[in-house]
Amino acid sequence: MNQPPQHFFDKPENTTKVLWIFHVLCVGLLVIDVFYHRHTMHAWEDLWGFYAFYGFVACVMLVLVAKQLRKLVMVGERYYSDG
Amino acid sequence: MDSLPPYAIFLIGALFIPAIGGRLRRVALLLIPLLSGANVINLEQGDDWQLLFLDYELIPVRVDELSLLFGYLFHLAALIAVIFSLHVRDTTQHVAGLVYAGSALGAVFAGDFITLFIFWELMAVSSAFLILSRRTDRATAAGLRYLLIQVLSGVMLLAGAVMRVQETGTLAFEFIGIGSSGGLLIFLAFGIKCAFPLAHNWLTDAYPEATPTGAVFLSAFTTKVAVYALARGFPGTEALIYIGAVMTCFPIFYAVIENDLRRVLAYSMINQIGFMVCGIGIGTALAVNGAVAHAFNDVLFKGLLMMSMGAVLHMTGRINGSELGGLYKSMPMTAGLCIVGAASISAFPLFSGFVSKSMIMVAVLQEGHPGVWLALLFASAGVFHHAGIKIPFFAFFAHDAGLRTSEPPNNMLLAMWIAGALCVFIGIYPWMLYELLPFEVVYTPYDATHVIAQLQLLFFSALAFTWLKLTNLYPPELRSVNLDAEWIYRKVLPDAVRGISRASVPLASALSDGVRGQMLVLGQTMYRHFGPQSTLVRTWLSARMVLWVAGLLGFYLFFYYS
Amino acid sequence: MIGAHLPALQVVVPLIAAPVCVLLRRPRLAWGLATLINWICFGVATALLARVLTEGSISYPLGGWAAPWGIEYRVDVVNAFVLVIVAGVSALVVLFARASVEKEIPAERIYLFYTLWLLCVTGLLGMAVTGDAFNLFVFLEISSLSSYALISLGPERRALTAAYRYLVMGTIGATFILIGIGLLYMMTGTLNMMDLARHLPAVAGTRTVIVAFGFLTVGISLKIALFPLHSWLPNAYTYAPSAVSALLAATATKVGVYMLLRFFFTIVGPYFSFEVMAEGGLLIAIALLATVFGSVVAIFQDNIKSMLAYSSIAQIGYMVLGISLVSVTGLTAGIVHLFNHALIKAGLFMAVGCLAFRLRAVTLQEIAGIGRYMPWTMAAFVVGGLSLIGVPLTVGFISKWYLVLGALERSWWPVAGIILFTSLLAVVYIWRVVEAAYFRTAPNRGHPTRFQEAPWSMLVPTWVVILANVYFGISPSFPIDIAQRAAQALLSPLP
Amino acid sequence: MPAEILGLYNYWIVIVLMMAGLYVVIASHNLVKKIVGLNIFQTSVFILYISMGEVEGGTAPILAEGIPRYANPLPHVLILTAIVVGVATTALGLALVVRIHQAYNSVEEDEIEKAEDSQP
Repeated sequence: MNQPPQHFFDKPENTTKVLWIFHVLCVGLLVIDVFYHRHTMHAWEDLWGFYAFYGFVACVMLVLVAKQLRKLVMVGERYYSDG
Repeated sequence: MDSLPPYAIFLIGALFIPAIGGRLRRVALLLIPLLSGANVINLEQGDDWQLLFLDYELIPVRVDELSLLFGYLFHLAALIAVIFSLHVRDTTQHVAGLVYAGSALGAVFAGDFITLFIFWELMAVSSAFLILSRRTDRATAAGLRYLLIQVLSGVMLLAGAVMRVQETGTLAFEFIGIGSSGGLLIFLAFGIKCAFPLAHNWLTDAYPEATPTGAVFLSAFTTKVAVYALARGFPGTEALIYIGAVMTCFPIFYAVIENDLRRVLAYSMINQIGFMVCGIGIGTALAVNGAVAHAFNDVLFKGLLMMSMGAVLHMTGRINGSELGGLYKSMPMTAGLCIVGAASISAFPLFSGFVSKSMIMVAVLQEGHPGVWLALLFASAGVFHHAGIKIPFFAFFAHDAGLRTSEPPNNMLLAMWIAGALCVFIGIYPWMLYELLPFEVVYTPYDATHVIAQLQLLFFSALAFTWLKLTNLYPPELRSVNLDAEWIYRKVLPDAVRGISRASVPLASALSDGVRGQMLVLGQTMYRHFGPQSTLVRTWLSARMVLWVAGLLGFYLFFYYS
Repeated sequence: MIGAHLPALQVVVPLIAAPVCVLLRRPRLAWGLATLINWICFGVATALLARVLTEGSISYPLGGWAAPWGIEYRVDVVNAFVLVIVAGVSALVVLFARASVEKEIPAERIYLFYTLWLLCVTGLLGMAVTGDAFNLFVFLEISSLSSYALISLGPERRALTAAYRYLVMGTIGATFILIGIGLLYMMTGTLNMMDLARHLPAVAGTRTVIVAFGFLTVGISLKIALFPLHSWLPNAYTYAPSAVSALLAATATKVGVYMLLRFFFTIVGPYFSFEVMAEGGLLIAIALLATVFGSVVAIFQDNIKSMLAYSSIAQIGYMVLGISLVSVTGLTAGIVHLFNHALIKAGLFMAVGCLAFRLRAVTLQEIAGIGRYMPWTMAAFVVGGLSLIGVPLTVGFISKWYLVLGALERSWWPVAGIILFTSLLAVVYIWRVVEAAYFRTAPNRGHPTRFQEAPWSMLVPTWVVILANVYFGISPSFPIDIAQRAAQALLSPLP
Repeated sequence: MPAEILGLYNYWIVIVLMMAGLYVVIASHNLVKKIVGLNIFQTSVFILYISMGEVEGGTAPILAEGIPRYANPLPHVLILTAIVVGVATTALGLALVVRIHQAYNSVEEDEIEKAEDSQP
């Protein structure tokens, strides 16, 4: 048997399983927010799912802006050394 | 006083390391931080040293809560870094590492500006050796740029100190404030070391070029000394709040598109320092405690991440995200420890980052800076994104790059284990750290409010990453250079100099043709202008010398008569 | 008995020893005599300094002829300090010279070398000790003539042209000084410095005195290689024998600066020099140009000796800068830098001499990777380099500290800024050497014996000087006290 | 006015000699001629000193009956020393030129310069 040893993420179904668990947790965290009243210091914190949405939007923004940034700042690897 | 100055054992030890070799050297390397640690534990607050130098009272050693905390921290960091680099067979690196750690200790225990300056510069030089020791052309160039900027910071510190002597008549390093010009200069000097925006590029430029083990030392000391110095000299300076906020936000954009994973860490380091700077700017007891505690934790988790990437670089010789992937198969333990570091830096509950960063966040809101708070929150999400997910994902998971290697040497693993264990320990039981903080802590990190909020933030950040990745919107890892503020001094300035000299050649030769045109070699670069063959420098014929004498005599006589 | 004649002995001993040295002829004997005499001179100088510090100025009428008519040797804090610097450096460098000279100079000329050495030291000490303006010129020529000859003994043929150019420039400079002295004599009828100082105020505004002042300024600027009259210096220092570079770099320009102090402060007086003639502004501008120019050019030198030579031009700028601040702090900075720079440059040139002992040339290419073969030499160079940069715990820092303080006292921020900026430049050029010695891989090393450490007889004196750099950097009170007293003496009106 | 200018004729001689000497040093590439120029330059200073010793109506400074005024002897004495220095300088300079000629086979400064440039 010359087959290389199988690793966890070599099986696509494992990846799918992990993603499922992850999504369930996400939903769970959103649902908790309805039932649990937190001590807040700022009015925005009281909005339902504020942290969740802020985190999600922030990251999407981050990536999309960074992609635009690449157009602005990305140059070849030898940019300075060729200077 | 029966204990030695805190830095003594490191510096003396560094002197002897070159003389011993083999196994004995490894023992000695381990003993130095341990012995020194025992020495520092014996120090008590108020055990200050004083001496007179040029009419000024100097305090080479000042022991109080703040300096002790950093003293303990640096010993811990030095021990971990020394263990991590035990396998290295390069005397220069060992000596440089020890001197570097010793001078960082000297700096945080310094009670006056002269002592601070000495260690400030010693740090600069010794740390530069850790970069140069990589012995590649890139590293040499980066190391020189690094050294120059660090020394510049030292010179500004000294200039500021002299101005303060003029203003206040004392050299003592106490609260400074940016009210006076001397204070402002010192502020900027600290700012350079602290990687303030636009002065941050030395960090992202040089750290990724250091040796795998050198980067671990580097990540622990320089910037943390700067944070200490700011906490000592400028707590409550409002400008710091906004500087800190900018520092947390802008590097994460670069981190997302950067390919060199150690450079990603360098950007995330600026982001973490931003939190500390912000806390110092707020200046309340809670905020300063948070900043200092976060510095403590950052040394550990950033060290851990640096070590895991160092291990990858050591084992595979590669560090670009585009060339890595799938390493969890052959380096599972490293991968696991890297995830611990990632969880800590992302401030997952039960990991160390959580117990300190939340202090800063709360303090920011308490003092009524909601805008800054939103920025920090954004940065928290972002840091999870690039340091918490990107680093482990592209190095150890992602698509398999086909690299097959093994776990790093045992000493590397041990160092990572220690750092990882500390990250988890502090995350679970933060009270020990809280005890050491300069102000009394009345803060409970673990209540449901904080935990749930943080988990929501992090999980949905991760969700964003997952979806972007699945829809292929996520920017791929590309081999490239991303322009940053360094562009000004690495490209614009040299180009300008070249341009000016090109433009000035016709003018200069027109002026000189009458005299001895053929002898004048006017160049296009600085070298031509000031090098051995340039007009002003090349061997002068005696005729020209005498002409100058006569000219100067005439000038003087004219000057005196008029 | 001997105690009373110390000022004369300071000059007479080496002067008489010089012809004796010619008679000895054997290289080792000549060296032995030169060493003995140099150490005696050092002893005499320290004794003089000790006496001056306790008893005040000493006046010694040479040959018993009373002051304004006869030649007076006058020792006060300022020149006693210079005497100690010159004699001390010379005594240490002569120890270093033995091996170095045997390597660089043909055996049959060595006794002449030491003869010249003694004459050069005679001249330098004489310039410092004398209280007579014309006598000063004579000693100036003695030291200059012998140093031209010493430089021409260098191993490369360029030493000859360097010496020739130095001769032309040096002679013009000395002649200018002679003209200045003559014009002053014309107006006052005296050559004694103290007497001159008393008589000059009455005729201060006359055209003759102004012209004299101009000639003196240019002449002295030439002798101390103040930018832009520096051009003789780089080649002279670069191509001279190693020991001579160390001696001249550490002493000759220092005595030149002393001459400047004497003429501007004691004889003409600070009021006339700096208020009436507005010398200060001009000198500061020139000094700053010198520091920037010297430092920038030093960065681009591949030959380490010429790098150090250009750095000397910058350092002379610092001294003149301190002096032209015309305040106690500024003068203290200038005077203490005389002492400190003597230590720095002597140490560095000696370290380079050690390198030259083993290598074909002291260029950056040649020293690549030499840190491994000559660890002690390179360590000495690094410490000396740190001192040159002005790192705390070394003497260089003390100088810079007072200089910056002096500039800030006058609220001249840009001046302080330039001082710090040029220190940064010093980091760069010292670093280039360090980088080459430690981080570049050695080229193909032909003969393994050539790449050993320099002999002990050279290393020990080098390290003595280097450690002095550190010692006086950590406890600087001795030179600082003297420099402060000297500064006050120079600024206070005549008794 | 002319009297004022002519009355100072000794200084004019000094200035002319000095400028002539410096000019030779500057203008000539020949190392020997430069030494000669240097000599002329120094000579001007000798004359400056000697002429300043002159006292109107004074004679040579030798004690003799009935002579009330002497020239100032001190500058003469001084300049004797300076002449010796000048001779020494000339000798040393010429000796150097001999050695330079041996080493470079030329006494023209521009040729020597070229030789130095071509051989690093």
